[in-house]
Amino acid sequence: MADPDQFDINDILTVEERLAAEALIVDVDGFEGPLDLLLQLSRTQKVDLMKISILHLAQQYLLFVEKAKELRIELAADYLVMAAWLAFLKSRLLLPPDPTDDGPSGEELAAHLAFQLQRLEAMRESAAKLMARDQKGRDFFARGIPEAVQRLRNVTYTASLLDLMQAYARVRTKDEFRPFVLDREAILSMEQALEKLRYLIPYAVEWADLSSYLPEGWELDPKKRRSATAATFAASLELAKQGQIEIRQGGTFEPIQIKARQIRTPRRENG
Amino acid sequence: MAEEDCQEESLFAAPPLAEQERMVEAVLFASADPVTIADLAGRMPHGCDPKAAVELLQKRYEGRGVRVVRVGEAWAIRTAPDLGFLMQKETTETRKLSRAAIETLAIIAYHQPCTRAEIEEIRGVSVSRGTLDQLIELEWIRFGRRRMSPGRPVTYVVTSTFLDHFGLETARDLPGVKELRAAGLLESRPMPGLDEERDEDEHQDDLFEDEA
Amino acid sequence: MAEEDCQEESLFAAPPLAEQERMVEAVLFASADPVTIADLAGRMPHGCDPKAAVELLQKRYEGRGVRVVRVGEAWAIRTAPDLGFLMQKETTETRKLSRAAIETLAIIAYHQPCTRAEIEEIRGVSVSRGTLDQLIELEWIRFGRRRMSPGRPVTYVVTSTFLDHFGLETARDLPGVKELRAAGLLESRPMPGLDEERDEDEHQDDLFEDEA
Repeated sequence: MADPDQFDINDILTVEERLAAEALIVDVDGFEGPLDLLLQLSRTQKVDLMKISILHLAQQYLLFVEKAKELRIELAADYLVMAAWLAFLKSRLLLPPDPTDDGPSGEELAAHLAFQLQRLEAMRESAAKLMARDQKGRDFFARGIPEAVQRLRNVTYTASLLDLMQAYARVRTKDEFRPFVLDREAILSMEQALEKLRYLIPYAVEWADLSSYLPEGWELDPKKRRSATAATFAASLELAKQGQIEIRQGGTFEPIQIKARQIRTPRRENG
Repeated sequence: MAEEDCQEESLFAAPPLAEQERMVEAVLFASADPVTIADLAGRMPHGCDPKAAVELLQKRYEGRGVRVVRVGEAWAIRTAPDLGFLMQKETTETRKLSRAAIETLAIIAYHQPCTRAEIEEIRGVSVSRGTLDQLIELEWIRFGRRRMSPGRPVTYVVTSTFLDHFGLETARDLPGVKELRAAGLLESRPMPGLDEERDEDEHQDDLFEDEA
Repeated sequence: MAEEDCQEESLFAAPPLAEQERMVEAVLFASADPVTIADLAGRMPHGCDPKAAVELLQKRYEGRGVRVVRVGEAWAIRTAPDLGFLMQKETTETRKLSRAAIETLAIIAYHQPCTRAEIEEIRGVSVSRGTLDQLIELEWIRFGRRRMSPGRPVTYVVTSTFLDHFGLETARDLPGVKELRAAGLLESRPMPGLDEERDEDEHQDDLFEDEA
């Protein structure tokens, strides 16, 4: 009250306005934005929001901002933006419409502002009604000793015969999850056997067991031996067909023997 | 043959409705949270009609110290609100919500599904993240579907916990919702001259989207 | 004066017993613990008779889904015992046996009677006590005769429950390694040095040693 500035301002206002202004200034931090402030200001008009004078409200707001400035109260930017917009609205409402302007009319803008204020007020009232309802834990209560649903979980383990066999196979082979690749290591192809035989045939002047033509070392590993024997036998048949070698076998399960075919030798075996 | 038929029937027939009512009574009494009809059906013997049994039970408890209330798609037993004074011991002190939080909650409840921008437009002020977080933490609001508008903003809707807390059967039962709708105050109206792409229709359709 | 008396009486008179019953109902429902008569009296308006109200309430709940029961010196609402099944949710979960368990089981099935050391030797990994326990609990394996070797180790054999589960008449029906290979279950070759023919024969020999 000792503030000379305040005295000056108060001087130009009616008592009623001054009281309202003081209330506003005290509350400036309490406003929840410009729309809230406008809603508060509109209350001083003491009319239904439907019939409110937006022009008057705009003036009130601008006056408020003016006062706040004089009191060096820092207003947030959105209050100033609203002030600028309301000044614009005020001019639209006061001046005759400019026929070249196809923007919204002052009345349309004013109606929208009135709608916004009504809506905000409606939400305020609804919020109050909502909070005034009976609330759980305050007015009504839930069960104090809830009985939790007991979950009895029965776990049955299952496995199929296939699972069992696969498991056994896995254990027995010990190389589970190995990407499938053809094992060529222990396999002698007919081409390989043919290659080897072709190279050896010129030297095979005497009958000799087919097994002696197996690649070196392959006769030791049973698996390799089997493969090499089969391939070499197949290769020998191929060479015989080509007329390069002769094949003989003493009897069933007797060793198979081969030798190079001598051109000049009479065809005893073939005959 | 006839005997066998009879046996089979008694084996598979649902219990009498009065018995079903007892079952619903036991289940609802045992739970602090609302129980859905589907949950009831899952717990009761095959062939029961929990909805009919609940409605019977609700009638039975009319005017009693506890009531059978509907909460969204679920049902619960709650003490009669006029007896709240007896329950000082049970009263839970809820943190006082800020004015911003209360208003934000009301706006979401009445306008759901509602984007943050819409809440801000109605309040004319920005909504702090903390306010929404607080409401989410209370389990009174949750995220709804994203809006099919540019930026696909998230929407907020109220939960069944909210309905339970405020003793509402559905969001349709919010105080004054009909009047507000009739007065056009739940519409989203763009500022004149602003060519806002507002899918108002979709928004209205969604308003009382049934809760999951 | 007479009028004042009357007013005073109505002001202080206890509520009707039916109303007291409602109060007891609400308190027993909402309280987190059983409530004593003294506690009820402390909560209810002056002049109430909580004991009478509790007894009335107890009668009302006779034969219902919940009952008013005495717990020591206090009272509480509890589910009717015959409806206890509604408070249990039985879920049967079917789980696959762990890899360790199925492998152990397979080894026992093919090599029974089989000691733990033998299982470990075949698997090349140690076998946990828990795995064997689980198989015993499932009644798929049981203890066989002790082996007549140093330490007299216990052996494991498969049970008739095992045969039932896997649809086998005897363990002899388990396909041999050759058949496994034919069925494409043994794609990869055996470990070098493992003569499968001989192994299989040997295996056939001790596989069907009579069970103890």
